[in-house]
Amino acid sequence: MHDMFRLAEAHRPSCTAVEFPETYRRAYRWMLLARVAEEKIASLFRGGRIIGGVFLGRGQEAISVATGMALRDGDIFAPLIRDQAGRLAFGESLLDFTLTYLGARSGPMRGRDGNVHRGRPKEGLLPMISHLGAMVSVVNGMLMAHRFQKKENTVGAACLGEGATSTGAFHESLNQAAVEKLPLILVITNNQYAYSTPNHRQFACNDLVDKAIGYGVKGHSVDGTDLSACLETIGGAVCAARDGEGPQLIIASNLRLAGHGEHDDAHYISQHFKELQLGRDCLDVAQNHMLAQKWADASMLDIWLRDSQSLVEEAVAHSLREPAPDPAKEDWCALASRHLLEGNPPQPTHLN
Amino acid sequence: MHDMFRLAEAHRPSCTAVEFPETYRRAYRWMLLARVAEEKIASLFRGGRIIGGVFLGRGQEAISVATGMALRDGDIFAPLIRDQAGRLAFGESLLDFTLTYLGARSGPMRGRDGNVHRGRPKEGLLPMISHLGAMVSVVNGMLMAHRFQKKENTVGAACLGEGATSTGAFHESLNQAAVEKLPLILVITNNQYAYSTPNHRQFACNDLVDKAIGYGVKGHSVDGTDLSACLETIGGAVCAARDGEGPQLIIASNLRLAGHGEHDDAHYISQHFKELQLGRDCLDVAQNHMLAQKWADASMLDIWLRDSQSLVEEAVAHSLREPAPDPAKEDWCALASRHLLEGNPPQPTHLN
Amino acid sequence: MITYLEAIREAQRQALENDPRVYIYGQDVGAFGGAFKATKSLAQSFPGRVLDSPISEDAMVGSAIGAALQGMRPIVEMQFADFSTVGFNQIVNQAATMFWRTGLPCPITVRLPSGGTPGSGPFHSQNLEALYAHYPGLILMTPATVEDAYAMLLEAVAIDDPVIFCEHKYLYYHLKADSLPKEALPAGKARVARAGRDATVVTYSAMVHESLAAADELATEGWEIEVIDLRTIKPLDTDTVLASVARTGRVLAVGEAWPWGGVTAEILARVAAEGFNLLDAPPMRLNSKDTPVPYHPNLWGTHRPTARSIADSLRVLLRS
Amino acid sequence: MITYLEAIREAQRQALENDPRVYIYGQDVGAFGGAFKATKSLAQSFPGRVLDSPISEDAMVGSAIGAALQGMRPIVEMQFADFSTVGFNQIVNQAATMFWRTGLPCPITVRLPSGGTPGSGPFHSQNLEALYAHYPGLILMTPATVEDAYAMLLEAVAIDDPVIFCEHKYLYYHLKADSLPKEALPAGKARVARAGRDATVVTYSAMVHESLAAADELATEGWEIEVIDLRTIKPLDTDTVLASVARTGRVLAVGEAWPWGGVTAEILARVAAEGFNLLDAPPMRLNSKDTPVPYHPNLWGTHRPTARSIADSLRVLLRS
Ligand SMILES: Cc1ncc(C[n+]2csc(CCOP(=O)(O)OP(=O)(O)O)c2C)c(N)n1
Ligand SMILES: Cc1ncc(C[n+]2csc(CCOP(=O)(O)OP(=O)(O)O)c2C)c(N)n1
Ligand SMILES: [Mg+2]
Ligand SMILES: [Mg+2]
Repeated sequence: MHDMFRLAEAHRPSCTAVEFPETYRRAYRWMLLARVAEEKIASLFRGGRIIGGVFLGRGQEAISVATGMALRDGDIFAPLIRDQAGRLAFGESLLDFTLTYLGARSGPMRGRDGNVHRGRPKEGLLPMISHLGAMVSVVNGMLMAHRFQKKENTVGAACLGEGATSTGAFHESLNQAAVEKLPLILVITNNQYAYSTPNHRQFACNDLVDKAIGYGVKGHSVDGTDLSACLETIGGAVCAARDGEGPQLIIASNLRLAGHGEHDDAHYISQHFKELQLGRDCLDVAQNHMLAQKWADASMLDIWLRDSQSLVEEAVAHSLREPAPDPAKEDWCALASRHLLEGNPPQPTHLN
Repeated sequence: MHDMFRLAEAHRPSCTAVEFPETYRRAYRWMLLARVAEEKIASLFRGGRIIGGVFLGRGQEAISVATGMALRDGDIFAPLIRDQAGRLAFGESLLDFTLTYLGARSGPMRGRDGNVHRGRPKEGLLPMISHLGAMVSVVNGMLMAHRFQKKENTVGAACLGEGATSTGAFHESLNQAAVEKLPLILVITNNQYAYSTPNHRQFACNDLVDKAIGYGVKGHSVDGTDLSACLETIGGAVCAARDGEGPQLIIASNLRLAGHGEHDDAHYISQHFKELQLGRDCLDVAQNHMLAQKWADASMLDIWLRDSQSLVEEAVAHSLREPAPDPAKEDWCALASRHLLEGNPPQPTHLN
Repeated sequence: MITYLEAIREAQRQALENDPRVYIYGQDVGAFGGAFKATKSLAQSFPGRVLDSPISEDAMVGSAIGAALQGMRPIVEMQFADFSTVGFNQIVNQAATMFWRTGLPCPITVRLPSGGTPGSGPFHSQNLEALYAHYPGLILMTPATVEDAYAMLLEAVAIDDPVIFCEHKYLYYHLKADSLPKEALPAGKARVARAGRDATVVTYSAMVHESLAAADELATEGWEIEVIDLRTIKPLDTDTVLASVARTGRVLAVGEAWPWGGVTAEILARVAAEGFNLLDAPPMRLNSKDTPVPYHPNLWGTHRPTARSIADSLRVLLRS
Repeated sequence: MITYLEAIREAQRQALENDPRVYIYGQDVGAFGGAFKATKSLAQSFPGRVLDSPISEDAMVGSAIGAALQGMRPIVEMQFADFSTVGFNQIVNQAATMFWRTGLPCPITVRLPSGGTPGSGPFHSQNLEALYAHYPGLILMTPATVEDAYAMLLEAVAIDDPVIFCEHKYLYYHLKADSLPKEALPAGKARVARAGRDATVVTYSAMVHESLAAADELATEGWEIEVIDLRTIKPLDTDTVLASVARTGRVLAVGEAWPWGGVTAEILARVAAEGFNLLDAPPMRLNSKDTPVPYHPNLWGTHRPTARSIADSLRVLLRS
């Protein structure tokens, strides 16, 4: 689809060292594309062109992209609301994003679901339901299926915010993964707030990574604003999981650099955090790092930005031309077994 | 009611050192009474006199009694299925036990609920629902109410098995208690099995007490077969909670010396465990300890046993004479607001 | 002018003011004032009594139950009704059974921001009243007006039983009234929202307004449609429904929830069983389609009943 | 002779044998064979395919959904139907919406040991079929016979949609058949369990047997009662119900679940709406009482419908 952004499988990080600066550059470009794409959607939202909520990953691109990039074909990815960068890196088409946000019939959710609730489960990309924590055990089950099917060396990653660690679903599923020793990578992005709720109203442990030992899983902490650290930490955790070392719990610290959704002005975010290292914009950090390392120069950054912008403009323009769903043509059937729709004649059952 | 077993409030352990041997003897006698009472019910069950399940605390009396004894008037207790000893120590009448198991109309549950599902919430004793983990947040709420009501220095204890730590309810409620810094004492009795399920299919951490740090609560481990240790550990934890140190998680290790229920022969329990220290019968351990310490002699033990037996026989005899519920006289109304029962005339609402 | 949402806020303010036993607990309800601002400024006005909870619906409800047993009157806000499924067990097995099992009342109010709005999709649009109404021991309120949103929420807090308060998100801003009421019909009492003689629509919550619009439309065709607003769906005011059917001889039950079971089935079952001889034509029902609630407004507008589809159903009913 | 419980076990054995995609997951289902022994010896016969789960109903169902998406056919055993309330969200929001949202089928079977038995009390006796049937995207099976327990469970595993399989605990040991069937009616098709001409009882699961006993009793009084066993309550075979009502003119819907909503409401609503002119008398329904299920057998025997209370209702129906 987006050829310039389509990376050959072989270039994805394997279970060896992360190949800087190539990987880093690739990661940066996904992050940039995600940022540009989301800003475009945000501006469409402000213009009244988006129906429903808009949820951005601004400030979370580094941890997200690191997760998406560490995965490969056959792996499972269950992104959450702030994982635009990871989705792109995992292989989700930019069009899936724009078509879904714009409610097109031709998007993967066909207008039935919207915004961040999209995925292609056949391709390993799970479409989140809203109930926080609920996707993790689904990833577990996919990994259990791989085990039954002798599909080896696959892993599954699920992303959550720190607020979602308070759900029963988080707990049951992480424990389940630990008992089954599944290659689950559970990435918790601790962005200091769950909607408006600060961490001291959400949990009381000193550090969320302290939860790992209580589940018997490996815990990792990482600065979520530092792309290098994210690539290395997630890369390492994915390798460990792939090598049979069981579930990996990653806690990335950062700050949400946006409202909970675009309707929210995030006035409640404390200035204090903005001044800390975790308040940095990971995109700036990555850009400065590349410039300092001479992995890119200003003109290159500019080209990448413009490439991203034109990709996004193109995807949006295409999506805006796509027809909306037509209720008259809609197949109002929630069952895969059409013969069980009431009104259809039932078939006799033969047992063997 | 059972005067010889009614202990003056002042004799309950306070937030100072446990007063051996008096406390120990008292504890032993509750344990013994619980054991005798449960054995009686089990024999009635074998004789077909009990309808529904029978669940024994055999082997768990020490940790249970320590919990019940550490609490005092105004505190909250949410026992689970193996807490007969703790219930008695907390002040539940033996008759509540026998009347409920025998389904009498005059029992606290009036035949509406049975066996271990009894309580007197007005007196701080919560009647468990079956869903494991569900009582803990109810205790939290009662403690929150105390805080609102400026009822100071009360605590609440909830008991669970290790299997129940896998529930979402366990997790949400312990986290809630930690966030609210509630004086919750959560006693987990790790008896190695949840019904037939061994620990390695239930969790993967090395030691359940390692969970404490991940919630930011204090963790304690104790040999559940050793009454002294149980009294000291629970006593200490309760004091800490009462002193404002927040939730206390206690992990007691032992073995269930009975089937999951009396219908279960527990054939799956590994011989290995029976030979370990945790496989000891806490009642034997306590008895030997008292004899060794000369806190009691054989004749004293014998008198206590016979006292227990006669109390139990009396309670059972009384309960057997009590009438069963009469469906014709039953008040089939699930609402406290009778005026909202359909058929009753609604009252106008005045708002102020 | 006061909106439906403001009425809910005012009722909570009243409740907090009048009754020291009341407190509010839910995600972001504190300083932030709630996802929909239903508790805006209450934390500031009532320090320590409007508490942010962790994202733990099970523990939220469980703790409210415990507090209620100790004499408090908690109001729990679910961020969306849809998320109450993860607090479901505490509501239906702990709160709903408490009084019957122990004789001790369990006066909690659980607020469920319910129902569809354009673009909300499968997990922010659900109408779950039928789930809860199925269980013994719960009161189900489904206010359709600003006045009822206010009066019934105050009543919910006063009631000794657990009340599931289904407030409709579509009405939050759309519905306005001049002032708040001083008196109101009690729970268990339905309201004739519009008098008529040709057919009765029995409905509740947002569908009251779609039904009234349908009645307006049919009025232009010469039909007089009576619209009953149930207000509470448990207890359900069969008498008012039957009295209306006695007048009109025809009944259409309309609900925004899914078609299998639910309020419309209960209404038809009661009318058929208790008012069979009042009927001049087969009773009808209209619900949403039997799929998840779609995200796209085009689909959503067809998925749920609307003034137009209600009017169409009424035309069939009137001809039958 | 084979019992209803054994039929469930045999169906699972068959499914495991015929289809490598099948596995079983639940508390104590492995070496122990399940709380009711419904999976006895299966772990031994199919190593690695019958797995003990932690006490985590949400994760149990969630993982089954994931496995199904990857091509497996999991069977999840809830230890009691009552505990499915804590796995509720995954069933109704994840499994039930999957196909409609993504086009990918989600073939899981969730076995719910359901219904009352003496002494089981409020939390081990529940009938939750109406909850699940309310949601789009689920199939609800409620087998009443040994043959159906077997055939429908096999069909459940074969069906591409999530199936909630409500097996009745009271029938586990009480019900016996000579052998297992080779063919069966499909899901969505009701069965005339007893032919009659004076009135129709529409029912399902354990209440089929109470209704048959009531029909026997009424036969001694000269009445011929037709009994319809719905078999699946979603999809619900309205045609067979209406055909019966066309013959008898009278209908009583009987369910063991609570009275508000549920299967009996749905039946009456459909009969009234679609078969109004077939009725010679107001349709009736009979459910349990609107309280939690009581522990004591004296109370339980009055709480749920029985042959006697069904016969009493039928006498009223026949006189009306
Ligand atoms: C079970 C459940 N309860 C409530 C919500 C509503 N909700 C959506 S996002 C959110 C905050 C999530 O915070 P966090 O997990 O920290 O993620 P972040 O938004 O910070 O990335 C809440 C409460 C939900 N989706 N699911
Ligand atoms: C949510 C839930 N799921 C399943 C059950 C069924 N159940 C009752 S007791 C039990 C085992 C409990 O084991 P554990 O917590 O270790 O306590 P123990 O019996 O060993 O004291 C199970 C699975 C339940 N009561 N609640
Ligand atoms: Mg967050
Ligand atoms: Mg145990």
